[in-house]
Amino acid sequence: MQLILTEDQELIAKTAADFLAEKAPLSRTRKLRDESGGLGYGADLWKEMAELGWVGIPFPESLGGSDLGYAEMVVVLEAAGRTLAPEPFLASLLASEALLRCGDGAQQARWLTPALAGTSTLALAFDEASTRFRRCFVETRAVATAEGFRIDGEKVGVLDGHAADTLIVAARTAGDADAPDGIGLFVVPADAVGVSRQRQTRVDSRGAALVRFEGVVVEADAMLAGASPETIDAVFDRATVALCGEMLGGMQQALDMTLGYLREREQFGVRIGSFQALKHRAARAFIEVELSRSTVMGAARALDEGAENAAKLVSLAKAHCSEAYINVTNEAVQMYGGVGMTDEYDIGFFMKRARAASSTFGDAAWHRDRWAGLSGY
Amino acid sequence: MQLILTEDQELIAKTAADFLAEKAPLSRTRKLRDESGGLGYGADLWKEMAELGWVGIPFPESLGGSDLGYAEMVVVLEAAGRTLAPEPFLASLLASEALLRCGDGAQQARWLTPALAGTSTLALAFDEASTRFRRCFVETRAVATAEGFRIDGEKVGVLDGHAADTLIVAARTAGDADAPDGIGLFVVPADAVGVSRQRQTRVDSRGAALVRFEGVVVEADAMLAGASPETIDAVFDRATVALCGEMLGGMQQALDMTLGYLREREQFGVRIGSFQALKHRAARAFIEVELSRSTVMGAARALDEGAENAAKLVSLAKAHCSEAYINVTNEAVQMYGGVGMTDEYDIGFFMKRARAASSTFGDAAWHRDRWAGLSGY
Amino acid sequence: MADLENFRADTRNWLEANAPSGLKGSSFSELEGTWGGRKWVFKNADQEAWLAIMAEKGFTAPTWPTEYGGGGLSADEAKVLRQEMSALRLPPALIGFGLTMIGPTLLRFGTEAQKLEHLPKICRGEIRWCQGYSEPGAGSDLAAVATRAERDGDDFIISGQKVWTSYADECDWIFALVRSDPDVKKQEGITFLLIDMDSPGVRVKPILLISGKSPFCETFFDAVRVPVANVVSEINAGWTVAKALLGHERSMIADAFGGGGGPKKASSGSLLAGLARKYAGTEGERVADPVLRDQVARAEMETQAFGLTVARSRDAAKAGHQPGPESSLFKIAATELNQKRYELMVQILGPQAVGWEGPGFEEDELDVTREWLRSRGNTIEGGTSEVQLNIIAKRVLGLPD
Amino acid sequence: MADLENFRADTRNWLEANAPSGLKGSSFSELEGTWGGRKWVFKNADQEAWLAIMAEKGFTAPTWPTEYGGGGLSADEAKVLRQEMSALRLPPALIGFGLTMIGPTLLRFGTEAQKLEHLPKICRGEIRWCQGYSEPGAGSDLAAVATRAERDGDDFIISGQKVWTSYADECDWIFALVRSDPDVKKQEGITFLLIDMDSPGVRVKPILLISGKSPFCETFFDAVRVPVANVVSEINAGWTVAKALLGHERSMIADAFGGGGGPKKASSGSLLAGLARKYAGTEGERVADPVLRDQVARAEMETQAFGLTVARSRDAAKAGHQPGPESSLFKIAATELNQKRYELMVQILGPQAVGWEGPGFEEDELDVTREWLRSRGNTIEGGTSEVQLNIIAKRVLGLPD
Repeated sequence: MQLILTEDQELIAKTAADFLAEKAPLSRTRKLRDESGGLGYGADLWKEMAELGWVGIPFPESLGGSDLGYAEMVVVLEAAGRTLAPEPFLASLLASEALLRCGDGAQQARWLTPALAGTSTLALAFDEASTRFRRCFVETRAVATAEGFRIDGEKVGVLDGHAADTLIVAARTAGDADAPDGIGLFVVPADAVGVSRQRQTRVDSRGAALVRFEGVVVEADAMLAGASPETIDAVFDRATVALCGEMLGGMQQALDMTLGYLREREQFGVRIGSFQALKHRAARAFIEVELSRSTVMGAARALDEGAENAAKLVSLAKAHCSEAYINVTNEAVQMYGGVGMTDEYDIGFFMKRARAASSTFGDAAWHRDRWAGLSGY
Repeated sequence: MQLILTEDQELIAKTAADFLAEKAPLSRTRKLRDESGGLGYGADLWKEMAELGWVGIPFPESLGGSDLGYAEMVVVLEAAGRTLAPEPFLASLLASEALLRCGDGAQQARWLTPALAGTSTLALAFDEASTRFRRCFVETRAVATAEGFRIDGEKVGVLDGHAADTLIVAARTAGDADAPDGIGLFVVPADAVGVSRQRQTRVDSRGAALVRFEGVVVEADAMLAGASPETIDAVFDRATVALCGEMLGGMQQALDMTLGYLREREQFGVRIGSFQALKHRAARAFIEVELSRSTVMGAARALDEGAENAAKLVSLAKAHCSEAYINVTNEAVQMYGGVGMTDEYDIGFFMKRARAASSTFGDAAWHRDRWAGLSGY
Repeated sequence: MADLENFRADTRNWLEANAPSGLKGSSFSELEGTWGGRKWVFKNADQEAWLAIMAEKGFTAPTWPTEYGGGGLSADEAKVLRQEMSALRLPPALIGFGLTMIGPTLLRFGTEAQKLEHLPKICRGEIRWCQGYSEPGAGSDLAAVATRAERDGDDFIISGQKVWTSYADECDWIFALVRSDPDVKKQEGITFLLIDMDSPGVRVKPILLISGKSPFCETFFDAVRVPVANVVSEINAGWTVAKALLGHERSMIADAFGGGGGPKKASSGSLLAGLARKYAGTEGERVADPVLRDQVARAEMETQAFGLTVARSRDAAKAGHQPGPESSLFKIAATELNQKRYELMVQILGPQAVGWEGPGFEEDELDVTREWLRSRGNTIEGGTSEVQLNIIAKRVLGLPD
Repeated sequence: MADLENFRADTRNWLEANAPSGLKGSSFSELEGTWGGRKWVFKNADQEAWLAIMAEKGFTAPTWPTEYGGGGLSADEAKVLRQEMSALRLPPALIGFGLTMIGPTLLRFGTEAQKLEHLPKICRGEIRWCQGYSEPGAGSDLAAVATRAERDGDDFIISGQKVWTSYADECDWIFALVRSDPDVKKQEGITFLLIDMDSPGVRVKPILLISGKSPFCETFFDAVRVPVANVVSEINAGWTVAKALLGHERSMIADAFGGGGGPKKASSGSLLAGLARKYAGTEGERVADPVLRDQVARAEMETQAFGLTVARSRDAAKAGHQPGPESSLFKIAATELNQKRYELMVQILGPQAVGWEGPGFEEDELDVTREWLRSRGNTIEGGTSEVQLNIIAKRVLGLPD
């Protein structure tokens, strides 16, 4: 397992960083937030990213993907994390991985290929009000009918669910709300009869929606037959590593900005970066970011190589990045002082994102619990 | 609840500090440690302390006590904690409180009064190899016989059990090893047939012993009839607060010594206390000690006043002091640098004591668990 | 003592007779209090009547001399008044920086003309004051005042900017530090000045925080003309005035933390346990997640340890010990505790703490998120934790510079 | 490459033919290695034979020139030798500061006479060296050398004290920094000197640590006469030599941490979980105490995060990136991790971790307690964490002085 970037990956990193700095800088993220409403991201930009191959990075070429891996995916997401670009990478990955891992060839051709090309946008409607972090808690029901299924239920926090034209919804065909088995995944057009959506406004200005399914009827071939606890885990683990890449970019950016501030800002006639207490804290933040980077690289490579301990490494990365991102951004705001508390300065954006990201796909405690379980103790 | 010392208590504090600084300085504690073997403390000094009334502080005058409370007891123990005086306060309190709370008048007159006068020394043999912090885990058995009881079992870490002339041993008359009920307390002369003792050598050089009971026969009136989960809790809570007083003295002393070192020691041509990073850490250590002091005062007063939340406050004090003492002494050794690691310097004594004390009568996690339980969540 | 008891009886009778019955037994929060001033809109007629009656009696500033609109009461009498108001659960008739900050400053440092001009209006709630200390470039270095004051005959011409001027958009006058001499040591060229905010050239802009709206403003001075007569104490002696006022402010902050003003909403232990039960499930009465339960217990215990420390400090004050720089301890402990509690709440809420507004989140959940963000400022405002640690290291621990 | 493969075959054959069979397949730990020197007592005949054979061949210092007793091998050949020894699980024939520290220093800075005098004895394990840098008054301020060197004809007279001289009580020679000019900037008056510890006036006293016995000593110099010919490089140029050696030492430390030398015994995740199960009980395979389980997982995960960081750094080095001051990161992270793990172990052992020796405690329990105490020194020795943080802040993060 190689833990530094290959030359090809360095190139992707450079390209992504340049592209995002130019077309999706943080000032644009702020502007999209201030406008509120609408997509919350650039539909054209997303299309352009798809054309660059970034949307399909870890997917087979035969389906329109780039046939690369999560090592490359996290590189792009790190760049996106630096500018907090709101484009729907996570939503896209969640739904695309679901199609890849649970769908059949016809389903993939019909829904996955257009998504990777950027001509269709997907979202995965999984979480419900009581889900918290459980990857098996689903109360939404799919009842078999003569022609297919009828779906009833309510989903919350569906990432970029407001923007998707096609939803993949997790609905229970059997079992209690928290049974590991009995969860089906169903492809539902977002404009299907009985689907209603409300855009949510999040503290980190990431796009999300409440989605209600009332007697939504789908045909039998809308069901992805391969859904199982294992495939659902595989889907979430991949989205989690992608999120960790984004978090890494965010904490690196927050650290870099803070170091810049410490180098420039003067108080009591000296630059505040010369205060030893702040130096030491900045050095500790640096260490946290460096360790986070290692965990992200490790997890991405493990997924790509199908390593036996991949799930553990994913949980390591998420637990580590969650705490590091929170610590680094808390320290950042403290070191900025009063201006760090103002909306006018950008640093607060990262603190908000840190907290929200840490509560997405399982928080640090949840992933430690998972690690311990996977380690057999 | 008054949380500062009264004038009388200030006087006790001053007297105890002067007395201990003169007669039981840290240099003497070191010497006693280096000699090893023997009592490990000064029998004459203990007698003298008893005559000063310190051994009997929280006990009724009618039994030879001073009729004061734990607010006064912790004041004396704080002074003892500053020099790590090895006199057997904890052992004495444990056994004396057991006699006070579980014994009848005759038993108290026979065993408690001489102990408070310093003419007899007691120890409570409670913990066993698997006890950890449970106040109900006892495997030692007391079987009723025609004349009294026959006791068999093995006790570990009996505080100053090597020095006591009289042991109070917890033995089960009924129930499984961890049943809350069914524990009896029995007074056993240390030289009784079937009692064997081995002195233990602890990292913090506090006195302790392994005590084995093999077919030890005692008369019926050796049993303290009032033992119950509630009285046993009351006994341990009181010893715990006394220990917290000692811990407070230790952390205050470690902090004071470290501050002295920071003010004097020069490096790179300046006094190391001028380094801002160390200043801030010293200030945080100060805050920890101050908060610890409040918790100790609060717990002692709550016990004395029979406050409803006394048990919670005891657990608060023990949890807080345990972590604070460890943190403060770890920081102290780090700030001393290399010399802090040498046995020649005294600061390491406090780090050792901190860790051992934190593992005595329940560690911080155990007391947080207890607090949560007592708080009903 | 007999006099005091007579005063108590008179006061009680007077309050019972005169206080609007609608206010009795009402709970009071600072947000709902009467701040007064030209732009003030009373919440209801009772509030307006209550202010008029109390001001008439001199009871809005009970210990100030009667000639300036105060009540002329002794400290003991003022305490009795507070006790009797508290017994009837009557809210203060008037609050604000006029009463707590600039008023006492003028009583100590002001000219007779200044006292006669400003104090009665403060007592009657006619003029609302804000404080203009902080500047964008200064931060913790309060003496780094850059707002210029250039002498022009009997006036100063003021140009510059203040930040963190609380409620400046609702205030009438501002007391501010200005740089009257740029050529001396920074503390020695500062003047303490009273400025009418209706003067031409004063502009106020509210500050949006990461947690949303705030009472804070930026206040800009563009060649604002202020009479030299508005200088408090001497020209270039403003730092002395400011320090006295800062000391006063710091003890108020410590009081606020001591009085439960620190971890506010969060101060109830059962709140955290309740949230943990609600969001992470229960096993009987227990919080189902034992790791979370441990964190809740820790936060609750730290809260209690802090509460005991405040109580101990009060007991010490009662016993006549002078409060010293340990108020820095309270500032650090209270604000960090509040942050920890909100961090924990946000962790407990998990995915329900990511809301900003609108559907999918309960009002309480949105409050937790906003308050969590706001709490991050606690360790910055009113003297950063870093400054407080410096103070402790120097003044309490005697560590060398 | 063919030459290298020939060398490999020859080496393998030679090793198979000559290495004492008793050593093959043996596990190696530093404590059991051959350190050599006049006071050395071989553990067994194989060890002695192995040193003789290897020294004869020049393989104790494979890359040193043959004229000084080395093997004259290229770096690639030396690597092959290591690989082949590793394949047969053969221990090094000789270890110590002679080979790793003073030898390379003499090769770079020494005179021809010094090389001829000292290097062959090092290669043959005849002379054991220790390092005399630290002094009681210096601590992190290594350049604050106070041990005086006064010129007297062709000799220096050395008076002063060194501390933390590892194994000084078992060594024959010491390389030391001495103050040869007290009147210049402190870095400029230091001389790097080789001192025979048999010289009159040298006295060594072992240091007792809080964890018990240690390899560390205090070394006293009481008017010790040392020839000026024993100066390495120039008089007063010792700081340059020392810095080169320190850089070398720091990368060795980083290697040690990288190679699992940091959290040693503690590096197995199952160790912590096993202890937790043993001392706090189990529920099935799970650690029964969920709060402890969380802590164990945290410590294990931090260990893995650190391991991945070391691996990443190695990959970077392989890819040709120069290792920089990030070795400070490894030093801090490895030592604090080791401390955390031991703190956790001690917490897990609870009342069984309070033993020092004797009855009532298992040998493993006593080891944990001693190692925990010893681990507290990790963040001090080899450059304190504070110094490392300064280095990171300055050299990596570019923060101002």
